[in-house]
Amino acid sequence: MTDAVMNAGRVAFQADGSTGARKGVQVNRLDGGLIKGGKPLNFTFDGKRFKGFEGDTLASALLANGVRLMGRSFKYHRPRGVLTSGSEEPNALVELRSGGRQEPNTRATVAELYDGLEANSQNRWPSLQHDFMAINDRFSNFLTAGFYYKTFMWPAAFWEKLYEPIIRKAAGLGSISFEADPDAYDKGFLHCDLLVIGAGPTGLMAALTAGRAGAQVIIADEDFLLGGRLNAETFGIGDLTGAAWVEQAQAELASMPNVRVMPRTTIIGAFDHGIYGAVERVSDHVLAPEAGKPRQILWRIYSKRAMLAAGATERPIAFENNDRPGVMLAGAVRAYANRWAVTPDQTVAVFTNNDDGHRTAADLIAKGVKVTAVIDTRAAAPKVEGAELFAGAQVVDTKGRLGLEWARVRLASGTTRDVPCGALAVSGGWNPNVHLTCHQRGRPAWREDIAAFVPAGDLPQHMSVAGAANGDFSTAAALRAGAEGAVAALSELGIEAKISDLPEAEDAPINVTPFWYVKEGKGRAWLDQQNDVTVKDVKLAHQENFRSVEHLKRYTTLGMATDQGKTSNMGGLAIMAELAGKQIPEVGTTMFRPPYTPVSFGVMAGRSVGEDFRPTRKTPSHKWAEEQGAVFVEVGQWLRAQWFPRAGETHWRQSVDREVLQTRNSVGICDVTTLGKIDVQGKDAAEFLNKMYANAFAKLPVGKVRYGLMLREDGIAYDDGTAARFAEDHFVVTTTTANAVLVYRNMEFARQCLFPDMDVQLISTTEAWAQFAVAGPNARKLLQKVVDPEFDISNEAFPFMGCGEITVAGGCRARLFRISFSGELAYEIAVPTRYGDAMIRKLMEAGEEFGAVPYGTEALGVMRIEKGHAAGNELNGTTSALNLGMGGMVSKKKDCIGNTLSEREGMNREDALKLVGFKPVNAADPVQAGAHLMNASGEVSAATDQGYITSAAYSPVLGCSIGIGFLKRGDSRKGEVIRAVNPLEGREIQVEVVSAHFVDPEGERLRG
Amino acid sequence: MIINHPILGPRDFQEFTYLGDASLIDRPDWQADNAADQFHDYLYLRDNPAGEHRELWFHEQGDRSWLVVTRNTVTHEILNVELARDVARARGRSK
Amino acid sequence: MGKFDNHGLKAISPLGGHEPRADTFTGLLIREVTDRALASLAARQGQAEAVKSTAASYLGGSLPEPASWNANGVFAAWWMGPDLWMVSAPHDSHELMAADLKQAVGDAGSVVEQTDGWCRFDMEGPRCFDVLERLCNANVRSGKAGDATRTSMEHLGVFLLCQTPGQGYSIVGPRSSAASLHHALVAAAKSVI
Amino acid sequence: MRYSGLKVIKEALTGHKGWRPTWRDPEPKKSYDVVIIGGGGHGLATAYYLAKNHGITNVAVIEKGWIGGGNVGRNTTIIRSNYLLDGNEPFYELSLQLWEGLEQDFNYNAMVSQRGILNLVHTDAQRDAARRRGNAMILNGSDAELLDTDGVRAMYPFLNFNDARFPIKGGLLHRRGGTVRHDAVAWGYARGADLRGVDIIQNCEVTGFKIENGKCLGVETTKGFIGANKVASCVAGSSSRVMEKAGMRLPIESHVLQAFVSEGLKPVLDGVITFGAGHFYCSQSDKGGLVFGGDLDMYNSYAQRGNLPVVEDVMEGGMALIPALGRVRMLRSWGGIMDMSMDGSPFIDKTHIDGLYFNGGWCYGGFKATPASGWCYAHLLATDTPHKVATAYRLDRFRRGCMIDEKGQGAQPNLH
Repeated sequence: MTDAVMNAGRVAFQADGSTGARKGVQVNRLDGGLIKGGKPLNFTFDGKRFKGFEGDTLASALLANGVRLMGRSFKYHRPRGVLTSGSEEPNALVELRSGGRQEPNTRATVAELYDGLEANSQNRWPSLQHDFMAINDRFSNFLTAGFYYKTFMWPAAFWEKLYEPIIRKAAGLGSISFEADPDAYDKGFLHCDLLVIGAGPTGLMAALTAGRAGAQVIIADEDFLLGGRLNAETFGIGDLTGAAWVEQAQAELASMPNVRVMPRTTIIGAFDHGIYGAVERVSDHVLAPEAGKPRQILWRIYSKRAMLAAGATERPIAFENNDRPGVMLAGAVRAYANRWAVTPDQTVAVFTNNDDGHRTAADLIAKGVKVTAVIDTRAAAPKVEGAELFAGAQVVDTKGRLGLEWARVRLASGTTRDVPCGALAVSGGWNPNVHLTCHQRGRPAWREDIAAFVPAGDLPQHMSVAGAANGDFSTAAALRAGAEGAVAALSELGIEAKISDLPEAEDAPINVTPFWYVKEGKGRAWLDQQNDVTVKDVKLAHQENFRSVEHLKRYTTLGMATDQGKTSNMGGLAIMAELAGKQIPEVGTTMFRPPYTPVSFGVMAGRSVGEDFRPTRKTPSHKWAEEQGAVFVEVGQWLRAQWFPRAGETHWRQSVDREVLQTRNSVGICDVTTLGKIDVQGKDAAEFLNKMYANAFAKLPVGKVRYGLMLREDGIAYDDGTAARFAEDHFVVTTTTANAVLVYRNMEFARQCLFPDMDVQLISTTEAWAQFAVAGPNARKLLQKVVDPEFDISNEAFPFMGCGEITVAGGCRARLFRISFSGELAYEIAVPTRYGDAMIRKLMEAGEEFGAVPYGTEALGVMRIEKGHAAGNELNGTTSALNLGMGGMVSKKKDCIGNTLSEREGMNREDALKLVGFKPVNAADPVQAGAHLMNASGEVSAATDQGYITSAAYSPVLGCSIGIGFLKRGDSRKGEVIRAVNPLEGREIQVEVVSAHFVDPEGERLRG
Repeated sequence: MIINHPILGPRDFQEFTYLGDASLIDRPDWQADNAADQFHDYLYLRDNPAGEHRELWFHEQGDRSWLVVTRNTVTHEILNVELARDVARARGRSK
Repeated sequence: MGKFDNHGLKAISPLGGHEPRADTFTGLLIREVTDRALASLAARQGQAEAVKSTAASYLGGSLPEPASWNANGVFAAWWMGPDLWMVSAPHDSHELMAADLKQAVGDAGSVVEQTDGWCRFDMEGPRCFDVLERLCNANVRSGKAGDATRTSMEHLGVFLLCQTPGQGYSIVGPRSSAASLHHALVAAAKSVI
Repeated sequence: MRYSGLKVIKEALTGHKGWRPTWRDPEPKKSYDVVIIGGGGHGLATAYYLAKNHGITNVAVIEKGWIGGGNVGRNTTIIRSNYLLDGNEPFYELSLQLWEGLEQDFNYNAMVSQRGILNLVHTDAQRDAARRRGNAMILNGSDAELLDTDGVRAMYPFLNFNDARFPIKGGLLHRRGGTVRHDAVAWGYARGADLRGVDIIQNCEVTGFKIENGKCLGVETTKGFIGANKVASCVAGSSSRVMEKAGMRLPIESHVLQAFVSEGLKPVLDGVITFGAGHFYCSQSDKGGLVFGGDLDMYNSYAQRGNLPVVEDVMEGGMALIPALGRVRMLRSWGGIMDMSMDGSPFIDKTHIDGLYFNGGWCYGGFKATPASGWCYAHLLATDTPHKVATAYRLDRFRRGCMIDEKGQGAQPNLH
């Protein structure tokens, strides 16, 4: 018999007119409440159709329909109902929506009802009513805290193979659909004088006070309805009801342009220097977001001052079987009745240790709900009208398999009484919501009069706390604290705010007598309902010396559930304090950390998903390359043409080989814009570059380019490039694509911090110029057709390593550099980027008669390996100039970054790695980058490792695969045959050690 | 964190790139007899206090100023911000 | 896109078109701006005052203060860093501005052509605040005309120049990422409007 | 007391009255043979192996707070031996082998779970580097497999193979890598050491060293002076703070690293996976939470808490790699203090002060190193010679120019 049916039965027998007209099929719907307009909404839970009203949460709607069973617990799979009416809910977790929008572990208490809402229970099989895993409950005695640390150890192999798979399958709560989330998320940034966190009486009063003073105010609340507890209580403010006062306040705030009211917005964390993270749920209360609109927004709020007015959270009392569906917090029961016009059942009992619990009884009675008893742990409990009071009594047990049926009460007299009730409203007092005050490691302080922790002095900078969050529980105190807090915060900013006459409001003390758990009974009394942590577990932790609160938490998992212990931690440490014979403050609390409530991956990622994960940088010839059908590759954030397939080419190697051969035989063109370009000017530019580069630059003539190697201060080579001198006081430096930003940063460091009075100015021009390499025997002939005739680029007038400013295509300003990465007669020509597209077309057109080809990064790589030029794979951050065979370049005659430490013995060993080339002995064997080098014979091991291959490629010129890499004493081992081993892929080949300059070792071509 | 830039006022630390101990300004003389030891200490032995720390930040997504920020590494409170160039000059790095 | 080719090479815009792109929304216009020439001007060591005065006479007005920009006749300039400014002028008439500016400041300053290092999108209309607060951390709502803020949008460093608070802004970003920047601006606009 | 399934059943049937404290809380003696500063994983492991391997049981582990409260209690629980360099890989391979027998050895189920770790590659250069690394691992006796895109897809079909900004081109799979229940490591070593007579002294902070003519004679603590023949510092993120009391400057910076856990989920990820084009790595705990992390916050810090931009960066990486995580919620974040060394590799060495030893510089690799660190530190303390797999972890290596720089970033701790 399902829970709903059981209730239906109970209602039928109680149908005595106490139910309201609006109730319809909603057996537990009452009259009144704040259900706006009463617009009916349809929804399903586990496939069953229900009706609720606009303004409902999933939890209130389910209760209204007589559904108390909403979930199963984590470990014992105990039947569970809703415990709370807010974001602290540990039990009523559901899978909301389906497909890519399926959302595990959504708290029914904060899920706003919308028409068509689809929810399913989780962590149960085959059904919520009949859960196979509930078998665990039978063995609970074996499954105590930390039992798994003591067993499952034999045989060792069984852990991964047997025990763990079972545990993993059983563990976890909700499930994901594995489909991509179809919704968009935004990020945004807000600034304010005062951020008010929480829109209850405290927060609203603070916002009104600050807003009236003209300050920039943001007030945020996680609820979709402002007002906090005012919506859950019956008492009024001034001569208005609480709700009416809230509406009035909200209207006034809305009328102020300097105030931003943000409902459905949770402040998730307090970060350094007044920065707060906030998540606004923009579309979670509708079936799906509007096209283009976000589901949620992550706001980063920069506040000058912040006031925490987050209210308080009620705490339960632990007693045997206190976890049955129907056992709820008293304040939650009251909230459901007063705000949502819902009672969890037609018969309710109350169990409390403070006066606040009595309000629940009074409000329910006023709404015609039968209150079967008020059980108060205090002998001197206040009188109750309309219900039986048991003073000095305790609830010692409950019954009801899938829902509470009655509670057993131990009376002051010592006798027991079974009290029938479908719901038990429990109040153990209230805990101020201090969480955000602890995000910067502040520790709360204990306040005896309310038996709770309150924020201490060590708050985050510029944060204040007011109202219930500060332990001031009465409405009057809250209004006062909100107003005064706002005035104080603003006065620190030099903004004068005034406190207008505060309205009259209830000012009742809470009168709580601490009572944490009922000692009677051999069964289990739950503290952490989601993680199934009971009083017994705490006792066991104490017995086994897990006594520090952190050990207690980690050993028992107390407070580690999705609610982070909002309703459970306090009880746990109170009991630990008692067992350890300490005061609660001595035991202390665990650390509250962000986020306040769980935050989706989606909103934290914002728009940075899929192709937009990071920006894309396109080269000037991108559009043209696309037209050519180029294959593109990611190089950092750049997209570069990798090769240009031609009709009939079925394998990328065919395209790359063609590009290489045609370049070496005639001419090829490559977009090299991505190389970093830094413009260096000033009287001391040359001297500055002398410091930056390992080799000398001071004497580089104007009109010349020089290759340069840059070291880190530790003597490791980290970048190379060229510097072209356009004038005595003007250089243009190129960097590798990967290090453009780093080199620019390091140069700025040297300029500002090391040599602050050198006359040097730096600026990046990487993007300003479209630069193309034109390489091959016909490069000059091609360029002569493009470069304006007044510029003589003959070998004599414009020799190797020359540079100059010229014009092309009839007057377009350009820069020409005669440098070569390919080893061919080659130039790099640069035009303003906007002309890059036209330039590549012009170059290709001019090259037609030579059969000019465009080549991509693959061919570029092949040609540089054929020339033995170091690139990223060789400049891997662990190689020195010595390793690269450029030791001689490091000038000993001058100071430069890195030269001193490059002389350390460990970097100058006689068996140091040296960059050399490798040719396969059997020409058919592929040389592979990442293979390790071993001597021709002997064992293959780490101990005998001789080095590794850094880069490899098929050389169409040599007709075989070749590689370059680092070999111990490599420079003195030319001609030696060694092994390149790749056990990772089960390969081993013989290679001959050769010069890394495979093609044109003498470098005649580039000078021709 | 918010870094109070001497020229631009409060800026989000996200705009900055962190380097570390401000003593990296004090690059030793390459011609000193014990230059190797001095460079070793300069590069590898950094201040790492739990408390006030003078450190280099680069406003890379901003005006490209290098700053010397005095920050408490326990509380993250920032006590002082200077232009690194001024600090370097004050420490005698002018030619 | 107007004439800026006095030679055989035809320019394309940062977004790859031959005409600047424009996207309109209710209360917002986002348009690509391609008709400005740019040059950076840096003062030589100890020459800040000299640069300011010589530049002033070339520009017909003083160089802007930190974190701001100004306009003088056809010229405009924004502050980029200590002793460093970006100067702009109409491209058609000033494609070679860098050379002229260098002439004007002589040895007091270093000038570098920057025209094609950047892309620029202007955002106009009453919804600017709402869209910009989804893009960058600049405190635009309390900003004023003449503000020049370096900030970042979707991982891209940009200059945000305020023409009219809440009504008109220029967003200047790296040219190679123009498509990504444009996509970010349009996505934010769609999200808000 | 020996833990076993039978013992659990027996206790269950007799009201769990027989369980005794997992470790004692003794008052400190006047002096010990060895005083270990720091009751974290490494300190407790060192004590355990001193007793077990070397029969040295007159040992105290001094902990400022509660044991296991440092990085062993706040990490992403990953174990692996997928290092590149000769100075590192043999050490981490020894560590992995020790993990493999650990639970039976110290009779505590730390849930050592070798479900594999997959490092994704997104470029050809990354594949070349992965091949070099994989070969180095195999040559050092570890395991590695190089997967292509389809190989990765077969393991994790829900990764982004559709519109990824940086497409997945393969990955380096280390099947013996995996995860361990981190707290249990500290408790298991504590229990094992305690059973062998080691004194574990909580809530006892070292306030100074007693050093006379070049010899360390013991430590001043909040519980008074404790004499020792040998004092062994083992305090990770607090290394600079503690060694400063002995007048030492270290090639170490302390940085904050954040880590995160999601709400509990039914099985999503079997093994550990690391994104190669952003800062994100992730595994799933036996309890169901996704445990994930990314890069450092980048600035020196002892605050044990992080900042928002890094949270965003990490979760952007998560979404880029696994688009199906969109609705999954991050439940909790935390920050630990990482003792970042100048080359990203650790130190296990004597100091220039006689009788004072140092273990630190673990960066964020300390957890996986716990057994080998304890093993090798105990070896050094017992024999005064470095263990053969830890010979490179010397404090003077920078002076000699013998850096062990896995990432090739140079003397920039926050980039390691």
